[in-house]
Amino acid sequence: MALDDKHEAEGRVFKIVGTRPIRPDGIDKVTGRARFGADMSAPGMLVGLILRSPHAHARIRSINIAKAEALPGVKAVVTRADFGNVSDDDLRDILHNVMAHDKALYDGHAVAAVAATSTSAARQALKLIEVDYEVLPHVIDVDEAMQPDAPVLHEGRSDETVPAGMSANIMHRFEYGHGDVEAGLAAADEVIERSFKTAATHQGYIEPHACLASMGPDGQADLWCCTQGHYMVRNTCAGILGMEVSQLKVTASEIGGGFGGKTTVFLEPVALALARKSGRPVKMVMSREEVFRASGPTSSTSIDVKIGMKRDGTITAGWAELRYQGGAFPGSPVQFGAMSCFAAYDLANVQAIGWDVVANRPKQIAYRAPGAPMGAYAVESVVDELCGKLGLDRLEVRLKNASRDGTKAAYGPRFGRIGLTAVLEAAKAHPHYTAPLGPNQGRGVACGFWFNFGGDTCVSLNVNPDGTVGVSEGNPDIGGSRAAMTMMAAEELGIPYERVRTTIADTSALGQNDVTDGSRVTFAVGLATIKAARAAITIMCARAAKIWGIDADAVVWEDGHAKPAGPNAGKFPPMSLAEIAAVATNTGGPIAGHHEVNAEGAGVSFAAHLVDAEVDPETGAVKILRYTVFQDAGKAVHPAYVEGQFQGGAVQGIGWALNEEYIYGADGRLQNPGFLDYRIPVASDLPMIDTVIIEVANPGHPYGVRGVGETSIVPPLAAVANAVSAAAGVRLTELPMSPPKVLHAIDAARG
Amino acid sequence: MRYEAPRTLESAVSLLAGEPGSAQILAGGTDLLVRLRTGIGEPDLIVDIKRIDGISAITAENGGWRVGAAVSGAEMGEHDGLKADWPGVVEATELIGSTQIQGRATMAGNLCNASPAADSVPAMVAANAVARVIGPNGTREVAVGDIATGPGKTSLAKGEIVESIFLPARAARSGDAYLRFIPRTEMDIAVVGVGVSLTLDASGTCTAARVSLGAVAATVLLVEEAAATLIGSPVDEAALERLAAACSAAAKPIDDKRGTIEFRTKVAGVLAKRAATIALERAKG
Amino acid sequence: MTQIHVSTKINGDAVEFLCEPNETLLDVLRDRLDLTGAKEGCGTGDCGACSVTVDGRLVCSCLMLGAEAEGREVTTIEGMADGEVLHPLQQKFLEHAALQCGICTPGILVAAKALLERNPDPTETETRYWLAGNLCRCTGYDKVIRAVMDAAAQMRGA
Amino acid sequence: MVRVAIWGSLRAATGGRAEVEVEAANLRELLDRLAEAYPGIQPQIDRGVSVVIDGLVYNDSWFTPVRPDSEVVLLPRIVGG
Repeated sequence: MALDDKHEAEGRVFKIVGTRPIRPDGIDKVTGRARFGADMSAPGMLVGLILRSPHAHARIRSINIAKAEALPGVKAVVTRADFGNVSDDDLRDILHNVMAHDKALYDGHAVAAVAATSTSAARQALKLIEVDYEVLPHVIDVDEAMQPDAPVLHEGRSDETVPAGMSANIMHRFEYGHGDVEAGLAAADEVIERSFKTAATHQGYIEPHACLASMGPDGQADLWCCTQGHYMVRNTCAGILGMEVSQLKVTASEIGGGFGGKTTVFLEPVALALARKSGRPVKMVMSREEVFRASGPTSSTSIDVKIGMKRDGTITAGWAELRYQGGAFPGSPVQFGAMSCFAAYDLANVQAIGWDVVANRPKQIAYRAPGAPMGAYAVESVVDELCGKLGLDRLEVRLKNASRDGTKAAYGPRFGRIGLTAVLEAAKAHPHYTAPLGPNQGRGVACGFWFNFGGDTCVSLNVNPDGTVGVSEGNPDIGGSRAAMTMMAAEELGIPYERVRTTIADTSALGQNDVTDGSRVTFAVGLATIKAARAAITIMCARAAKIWGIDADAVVWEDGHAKPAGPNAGKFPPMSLAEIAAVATNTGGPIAGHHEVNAEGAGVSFAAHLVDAEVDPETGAVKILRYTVFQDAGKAVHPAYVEGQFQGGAVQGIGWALNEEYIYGADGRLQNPGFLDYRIPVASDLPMIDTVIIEVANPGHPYGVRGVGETSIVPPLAAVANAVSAAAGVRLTELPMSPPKVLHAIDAARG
Repeated sequence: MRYEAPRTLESAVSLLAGEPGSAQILAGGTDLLVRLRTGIGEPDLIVDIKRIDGISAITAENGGWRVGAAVSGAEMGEHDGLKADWPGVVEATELIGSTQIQGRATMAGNLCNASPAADSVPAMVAANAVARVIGPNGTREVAVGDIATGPGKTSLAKGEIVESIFLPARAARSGDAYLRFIPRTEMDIAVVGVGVSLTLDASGTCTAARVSLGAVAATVLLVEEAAATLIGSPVDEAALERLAAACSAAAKPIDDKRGTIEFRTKVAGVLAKRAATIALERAKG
Repeated sequence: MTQIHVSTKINGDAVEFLCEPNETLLDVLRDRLDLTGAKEGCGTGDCGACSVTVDGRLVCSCLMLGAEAEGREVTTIEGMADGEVLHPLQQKFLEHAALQCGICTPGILVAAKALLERNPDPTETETRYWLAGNLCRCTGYDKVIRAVMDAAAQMRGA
Repeated sequence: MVRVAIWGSLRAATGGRAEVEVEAANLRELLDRLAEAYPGIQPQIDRGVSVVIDGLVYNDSWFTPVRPDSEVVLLPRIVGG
């Protein structure tokens, strides 16, 4: 689609899209009736528990399970030996993460599991498993892990992009950019180079991982679990356990938060292995401590940024080198950090280099715009400092250099239709930007970007005999997506929202669906829902045509009715969806529409956040006083849940900026595996989070939808850091900006 | 593990004293159940003291207040008389955990858990509170500062129960306050805590003061040098600066996941000034 | 371990159960009585997802033994609606989109109800501090606080 | 011929060229021709790529048409949280 083409939804008057109906799963969730991962049980169910390594890095010489197996009530014990060999690299890493192979690679790494008739018997059995460890030197910090003499986790895993002679902990090198950075820096009036560090954080979903597995002697298995993608769980577990995909049916429970952290498997293959060995259903639920020690937090990072600016605010060059440790296996999101960190700027000269590094920590898993917040933090901090040094308005400078339609992005492509300037203009015009500040208060602004994603998607839409409609989709609803699908189906069909019910189908009901990730659901599943509805409409028009005895293409669909297309088509009273449905049996049988697609055309999105913070100069305590989110949603289907995504992302970013961190002791063990000392924001820490929804339609979606879930966590690290730095009078370059660090920086700056 | 909920102190004491294995007292349970959960030493016996007559009462005594061992923080916060006399102690207890924790956690439990960071303890030490300890060998009255002997360790003998805590009568023109530093606004363990109690004469000169520090040593500290900076002064800016310096000097903290030596040392002084200012306002009425 | 017999009242109904001495009230509710509305988010009293009231007092059911419920009156999220009629808080949570994933919602509703029973007209700050023990990771609390304040206003008007 | 922009670290496989030309009418042909001409790109294609065509991101849809004047950029596979 060319940039000057009109969007198909432009000028369309929506009846349902853009309103705020009550979500279909709402009553279940306010009455306690909704069933989450740990809420299911089965007759004869066993309790499964995992034995975890107390060492950050250790060779497993032997595991003796004889005593545990002999304990009354114990029905199965499994170790890595109970899983077969897996040839695929990615699957093997997942298997080695859910059950250690020859080495335990981090504190909390699973080494064995038991299933028993009671929790107390299972706990007792864990104590009876004898593991002989040879403790090895470990490495936690990303910069230390890159040193040539650092303890090595895996030999021979570095790929062809890593220069010879570097640490074997470096898995991959990425590079993006264009132009001549040195020449650009030489043309600048001011150049600032800074180094930043960010701590590993956790998604912090309130629901721990949980599942219930059963398997018969014929190899057919059922799995109930909380996940962002039950099709992924099915495929991964089947691959690990050597099962045919069709033999494993996975049902997604309601999911108590994920934010990327439930886009892989942890317990599920183990529960299936225990169920296979015991012949009984096995339920496994992680404790909060296990969630912190052994699920997937984010990367900790170390980033250098150098940016040159002219006195008029023109950015002449941007350069960044990003080092992300991604835990014990390859695959940190450093590439996304490197690709996205300069995305908000139209730069002639730009280069970003990323290093993917392993360390003795749990394998990182996606967290909302994985990799992007840290890179944006570093770049937006330096842009902010340059603005300050040159006495320039921070939003004017961003507008002056902003990526626009057709800008060649730092990561390669030219942007199509994007909303960054609209976002920045809205921020500039907002009263928040010019509101007065008091003593020890500072204002921060920062931009953020995320790609968004489409992917494999299936939707089936069935027209019921009474004129109601059922939509089946295959993506777990993590924030109200059933409401959005219901709205889009009702909008297309022209029937009331209340007459459509959307269900998350199990893996036997639909074809492959990608995980609920990449902010893809409202975009991709929405697109498939609209197309499935259109397919059903085509059938309903054909049925009406048959009844009227006219050509199918002489029938149009308007406001939930089939109508003759014009005076020449004949004079027939419109037939409603319900009327057509009522006679479906007589006109050819049940009516349904479906759509299966690898959805392409996801639209990138930009946000800008404004935040006011106050710093107590005597204690380093930071209080967030005011916060406003501006973000391009493309089209907000259910604005209340779009606002909710903006607010939630902002607050997670505030936590990341101020207090959340993985704290390791010298022994390589995690010191704060609980909500007491892993400090996510509480209600009293925060003001209201104001939101402004910008709508610049995505050409790739019939209604213009862009994903909204992830972009909102990209700007806040930098926005809060800029506000705190302004309030404290000193630039802070390390996250989290916990009070001891802020106070130290203030005292150091004051001598 | 056995669970017992005796009706009398005598039977509680004899259960605890007679247990051959390990025994734990359950009052609010907000520390004990966390320990059970994490599997750190499940005791052989738990004695729930909440069903003992009178142990959940706040009673006036000799012009002061006796707070039973099973009185929750929420109940203290709802007691107007106690709050009027010892607002700092009540506020300190109410700072322990969330609203949910407040429904269960007790001041006596906070004391006997013997955490150096316990919020109510510096306030109680500043208040010169006295614990009534009942055991197999009878009753003794112990200054609250003498209960904890180190992190998680107490001077209580086997079978002994802190039955109540006595907050003494208040002189005219007295006030107390407790402040702690935490990274968030709620739900954290104190990184530093400071309790201040002081009394003024009619002219506004401080005639008596007690200052205590939490989370800066193995036990809560009573800092007499800090109190001395206030006594004889009008608690003015100069006195407050001396107070801050004395508190920072007395702090002997460690570096840990919650704070640094540098931070705790400085903030002990900062909070002391702020707590003393609040106590002063309260003393002035 | 020898099991303990406990007689209690849950959401107004007399209930008897057996539990092990080290079993929490939350375990009893979820695993023995199939009242799975209270959730375990942490097991250490830090998240509030297991909030219930005991004799009218808001507590974390993960920090109370099942045995302690003897003779007490427990209310859970399952007892909040009056038959088919939602409590105003439940209704306002739906109207304000105050839940995303919904795992913290039962605990927050139970806690908010306890607040409004004590303080029918809380300020925003009072509401935020009262609910500080109920972690929500999805919403950033904005819509939660608005829903509670709006429910309070409606209940005062009713 | 379709011009394809190559991201930085893949340029090692194209002799340092930031842009290469291949004859292709759709995405599958484009990737096949690229791998033939520059075998060093194959490992990354196996790991997964996203292809941006005229500003829109495509994942592995072989028959997505590519016009001679299309702007094509090869990227590592984009996912999310």
